[in-house]
Amino acid sequence: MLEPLEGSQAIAHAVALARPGVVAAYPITPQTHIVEHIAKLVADNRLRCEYVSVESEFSAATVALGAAAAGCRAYTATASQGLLLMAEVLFNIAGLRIPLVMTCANRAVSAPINIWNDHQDAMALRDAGWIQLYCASNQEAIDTTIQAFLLAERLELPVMVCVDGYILTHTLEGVSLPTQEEVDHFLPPYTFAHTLDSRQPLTLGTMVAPDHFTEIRYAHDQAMYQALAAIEEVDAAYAGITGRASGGVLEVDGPDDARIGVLCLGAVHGTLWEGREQARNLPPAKLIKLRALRPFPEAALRQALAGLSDVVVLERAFSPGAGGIVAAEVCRALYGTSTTPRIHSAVMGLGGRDIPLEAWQQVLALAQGPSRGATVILDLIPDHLEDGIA
Amino acid sequence: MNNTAALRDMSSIRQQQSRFEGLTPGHRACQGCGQALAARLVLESSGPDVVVANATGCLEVFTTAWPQSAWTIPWMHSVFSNTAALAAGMEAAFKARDISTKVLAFAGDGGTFDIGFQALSGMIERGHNVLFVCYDNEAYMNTGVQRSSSTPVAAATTTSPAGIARTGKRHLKKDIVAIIAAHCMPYAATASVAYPNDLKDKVRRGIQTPGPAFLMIHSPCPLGWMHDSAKGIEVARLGVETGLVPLIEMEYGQQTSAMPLRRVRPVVDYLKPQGRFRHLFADDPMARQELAHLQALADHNIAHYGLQESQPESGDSHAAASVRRGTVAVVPPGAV
Amino acid sequence: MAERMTRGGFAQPGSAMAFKTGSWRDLVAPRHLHGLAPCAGACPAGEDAQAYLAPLTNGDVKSAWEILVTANPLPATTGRICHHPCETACNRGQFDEALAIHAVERYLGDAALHNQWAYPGIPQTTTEPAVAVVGGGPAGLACAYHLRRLGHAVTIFDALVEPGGTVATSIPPYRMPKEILQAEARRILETGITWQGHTRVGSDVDLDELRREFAAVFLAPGSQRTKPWDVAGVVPAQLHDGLALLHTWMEVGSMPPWHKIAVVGGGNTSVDVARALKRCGVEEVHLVTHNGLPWDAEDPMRAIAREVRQAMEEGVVIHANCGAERLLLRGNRIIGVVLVAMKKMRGADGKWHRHGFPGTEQVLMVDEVIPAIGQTVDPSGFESLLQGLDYFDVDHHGRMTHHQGLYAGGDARSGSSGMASPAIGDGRRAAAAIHAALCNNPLLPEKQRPLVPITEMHLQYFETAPRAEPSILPVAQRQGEAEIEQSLTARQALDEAVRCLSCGNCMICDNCWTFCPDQAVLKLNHTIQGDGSPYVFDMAFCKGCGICANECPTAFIRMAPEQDEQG
Amino acid sequence: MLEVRIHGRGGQGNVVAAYLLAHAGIAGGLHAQAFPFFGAERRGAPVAAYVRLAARPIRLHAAVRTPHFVIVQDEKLLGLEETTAGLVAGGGLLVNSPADQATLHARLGERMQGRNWQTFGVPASDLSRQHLGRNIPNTALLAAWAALTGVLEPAALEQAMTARLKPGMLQANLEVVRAMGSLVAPGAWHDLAHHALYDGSAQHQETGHAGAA
Repeated sequence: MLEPLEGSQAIAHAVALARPGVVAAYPITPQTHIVEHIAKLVADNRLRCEYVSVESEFSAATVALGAAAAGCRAYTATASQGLLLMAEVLFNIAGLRIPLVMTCANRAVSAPINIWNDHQDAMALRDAGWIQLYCASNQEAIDTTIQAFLLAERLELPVMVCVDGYILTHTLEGVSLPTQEEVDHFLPPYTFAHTLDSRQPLTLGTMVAPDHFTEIRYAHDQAMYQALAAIEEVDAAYAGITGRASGGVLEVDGPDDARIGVLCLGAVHGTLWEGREQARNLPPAKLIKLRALRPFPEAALRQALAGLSDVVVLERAFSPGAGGIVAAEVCRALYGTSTTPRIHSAVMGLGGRDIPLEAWQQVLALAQGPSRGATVILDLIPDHLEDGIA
Repeated sequence: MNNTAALRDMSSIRQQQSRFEGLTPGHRACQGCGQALAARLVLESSGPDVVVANATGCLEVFTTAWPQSAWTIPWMHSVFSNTAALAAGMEAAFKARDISTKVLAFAGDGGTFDIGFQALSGMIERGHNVLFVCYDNEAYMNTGVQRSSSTPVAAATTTSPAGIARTGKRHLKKDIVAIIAAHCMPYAATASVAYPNDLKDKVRRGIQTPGPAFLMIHSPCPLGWMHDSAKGIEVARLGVETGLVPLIEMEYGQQTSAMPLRRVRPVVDYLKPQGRFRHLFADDPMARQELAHLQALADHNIAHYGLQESQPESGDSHAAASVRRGTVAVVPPGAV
Repeated sequence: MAERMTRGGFAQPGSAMAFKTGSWRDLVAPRHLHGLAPCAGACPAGEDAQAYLAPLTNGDVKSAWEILVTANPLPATTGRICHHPCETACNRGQFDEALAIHAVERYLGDAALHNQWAYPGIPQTTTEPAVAVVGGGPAGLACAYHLRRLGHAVTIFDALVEPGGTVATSIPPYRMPKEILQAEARRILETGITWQGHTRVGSDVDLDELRREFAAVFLAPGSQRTKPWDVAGVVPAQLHDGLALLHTWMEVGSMPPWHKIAVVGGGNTSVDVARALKRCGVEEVHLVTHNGLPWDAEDPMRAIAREVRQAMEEGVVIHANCGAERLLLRGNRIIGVVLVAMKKMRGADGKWHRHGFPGTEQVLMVDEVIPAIGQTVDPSGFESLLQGLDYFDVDHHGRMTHHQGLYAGGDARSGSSGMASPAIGDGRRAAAAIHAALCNNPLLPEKQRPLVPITEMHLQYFETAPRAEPSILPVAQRQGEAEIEQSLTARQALDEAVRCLSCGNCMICDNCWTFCPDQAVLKLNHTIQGDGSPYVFDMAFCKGCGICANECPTAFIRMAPEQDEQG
Repeated sequence: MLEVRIHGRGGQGNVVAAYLLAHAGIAGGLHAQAFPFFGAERRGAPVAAYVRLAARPIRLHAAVRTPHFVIVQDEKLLGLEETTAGLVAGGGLLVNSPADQATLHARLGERMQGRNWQTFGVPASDLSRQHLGRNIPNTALLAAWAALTGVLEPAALEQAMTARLKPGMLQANLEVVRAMGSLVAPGAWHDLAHHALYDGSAQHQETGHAGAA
């Protein structure tokens, strides 16, 4: 039987299965249940690690960084404001090429303050140099979390596992946890080539002048591109052990003759999938679940979208004054291909606004309608707008 | 000097030094840098089995111009404000791995009093076994001498300049040691580069303290304090002798020692050689008032910390930083 | 030169050593200055006190003595009788109290005698014919000793049987025990010197003969003839000369049966005579001197302060800044002397004169007035050289003007103060001059080292400590030949050595090594020959900040313009 | 896909009830999903929790807007419009109340108009007080719902309770469940529940187990 676990609890178990040496935690809604469950596992001696209850997200990221540099598998989790407070350290971790894993329980960013789900927080950090993987279900959250440790340590790159706040973190679903043996088989003990060791001293975090800075950034960029293949390999290796894959860098499903594609990230994928199931009178459409936002799988996307006439990119965040963020990146990926589809940029579900089953119809209508040329907020309620705002 | 010896292979002489060189020359600190000296003294005392977390600042910049590093111990810099947390993470990892290596955290006054304070408070509250060393040069020197909450009142910096309407910084130096000590802190102390033996003793004590320890080292900055590069030690010593820089130890919130002052000097002796206080010697009522203010602060310190209450123990050369004739490591033949 | 980028930008430990910050130095660099300590600058015998105090701080008494006798072979003697200008010059005197250098010197001298240490570094005789030394006092002994150190054969001619000269004949045993002097003199002679006692130049041997037979002749006959003395043209019929009285007392042990005596003079002899009189039971002994007291700032008397102090303790009444204006006579018999207050002042001619002040006269009723105002060279045998002068005219190295192969020193030379230590210095310098002449080497000037004034010292590194005081015999016990001042204890001597500020020289305090922010000061496990310190500057890294010089307690390190130098 | 909404006040075990129901569903071989109302409400405020049960995997991550059943833990909440909002026509309304159906309908007033809700009141609080010594009506209500719908075997509910309740509370709650079994008419909501569970396809109704989606 599947285990009925709340998303946060499932993630906590996945982290525990990875046997981290140090977990650093600072509470923020909706990440709290994750770190609470880990604390309880430690309290019950089901997880042996140093659990460091820090005084801020800034320190949470830093403690994880210090621990990873000092030879321990390290983990932390945050969301929203916490992620932004970490921002400086997150860039630093990536630049230092420190392998560690963090869960981002995605949430809107203030102001206005809002504790509910969207993807604005992680999107804001997309240039931090971290691998960003998005999960569509609690099962994927478990599997991706475990895979993230292997990816991070293999590539010497930090991995952010993005999980929709509340929608996944606070939702109980039946999930399958791998056994400890399976995880131990999949994930070797932690190693880091530049571990701080008084017997083999190294200097980490030097100041690099203009004559070499570009090359270090370039190397980082290259490592991220190499991660695309690694993400696929690790997912496949994990499937080899557990029988479950999470979709590599992206996953496509739908009829071969479909001319419409809908691309999304995170848990909304299930809603759209269900919507498609229930609206069989609508034209066939492919669903593209983008799992890796960073590195951005341009080649895989070109392949996945080949032959489509219209692609809707549905996002839970946008860049004010510029529109859909992922849509822009998809455009860039497809630019110059021979049969570039029309790209429709759509935004829904900001700040926890529910994306209902009926969203599918809206999305398809958008795909079938005229090009709008700009990002459309599909669930905007004009009545709620102040007078004078179009 | 004549140089028979200098012609010898310096690197082989260097390898035979009877002290641990955690910070090598070749660092790019200014001439007469007090912080470079202090850091070397700290590591000389700690020995090689340490790992250092270092805040952004002069010390970080002048020691690690990639691809070169002046550190011989494992050392890491992350960002400005997170040093204590970085050290905490290292310490947690060592604890998890059952490694006994001591973790040190290095930061300037900005990284301690101001931007790094929150992480430091958290690190102490959680009881991490880390010795946090604050190299206190009383301003943001790395960025060009801006005031910090450690800058003494009336000192001129680029963001607290003296002018017709201002006599330098308008606010008091934050009493960070008291704040740190209030964390039920096992060990918090102040030291000065002018008293290296005392400094090294305090490092040792800090390292031996199980749990968090804090050491603030008054470290002159010739550039920021505007004194001759040769005068750093002298100025630091005057700081102590005037009472403006009390050298104390606090354990669990209680003061457990104070370096007794052999003779108390007027604060002007300390202020005069420093350009940052030059405006206080103008013929101006405001300047006179601030001078008197600084003297009053020194007097207050002397009373508050009991700097004249205890007498130095005989032979207490640490407190006096006095010297006596030394010997070379190898005793010459024929010596009694 | 292209560096290969490292992942994450990590760096190897200590790799900054490739970056030579020595190029940052601006014009000046630290240097070991080897300044001259004021004590050494002031010592007429040429001793470098801080050099021998250094090993003593570590308890190395023998090394200390061996360094001491490179300049002065008679430390047990000079340690007792020297007026120690070193202590007057000592920088520590301006800090708390001057070091008791004379007491340490004596301690070392006594330790050597007690342990029967031989002089180090005396080579076999290499030259023939030998050098003749006329006079076996401090100058002659010192000259002979240094000649032996330089490898020369030496014969000393002296009118007396025993060596020691005036020190032996004129300094009372309570301050210069005879056996100490004799032991030190004997040790000098044992370096291979021929002693020809009882041989007076002029009567027993002819100077020309000596000049023929010896490669060089060093004349140190001392001053044996009493200076003429009168008071306002009046000379007592039966003049008792102070020095002669002293000789008599030292040989016979008694004085005429006087009750009240005035001794005139400001030197050590006058004080010795006064004290000898007191010991012989003279009820009132007055000492009249033109000078002030030895510790006065202006015009102090030449007698050693401690001797004056002890004389006063013993009851001698000192009349300082006084002169005998008139003798009160009843027939030929002196019944008193009129004293007048005097002061040394610059006259209209710009020269210093002593002026008596009318109206300040006082009458001292005494049985006798005894002059003790010094001696001059006895010219017999040296008439051709003196040509009417009462001293030998020599240069700094003792070379006699216009007389090749002749050298002179000690009390008999021009400008002598009549003290033993300058005589020892004379002997040492003359020996060097003789050596140079005999070897046909140019006489190199003595190495001039800059004097280190206290203003250049960094005194904050020193703590005050009381000066060692030797124990002094209580007045009641000062009888016979019992020595008044005792030797320092070993502990006292060591503590006193520790008080030495080591002016201008390295005391291995480690300050430079400790305080260099760039680790450009390295420490060897031995002191460097000719440098005296174990520290070397690694100029590849020295940024020239000057901290080492500023924190060098002894001003051994100075910042100086860089010269073309290796390293 | 069957959807349930549970109303209560913060602190009454609303989420526990939802999680228990989903857990029991999974234990019984169904697919399940449960989640609270994502809000910032504090203890005492009216809150809701949701459960989805299905015979096929549930991918949907949208809010429950048109539940087939509403369970009300505190009858005072009946007066609130949102308590019955979206309840499908002919849906089941289970109220923690000793009142009879007529009384409950009267309280709903105009809201009942044309909705044809099947309403039951059960004395869950009384049972809870009787067996647990305090008013935690959620298990009693779940037992009633399970008996009415026949979706959950008693063993599945027991398994869920064993897994999720504190050991000290388990026995008494199991007694509550047993006691409730005798107070309701078993299978009264059978058709409604099974129709929803199997997306209106009747062929699976008798199996009681999840089939392919």
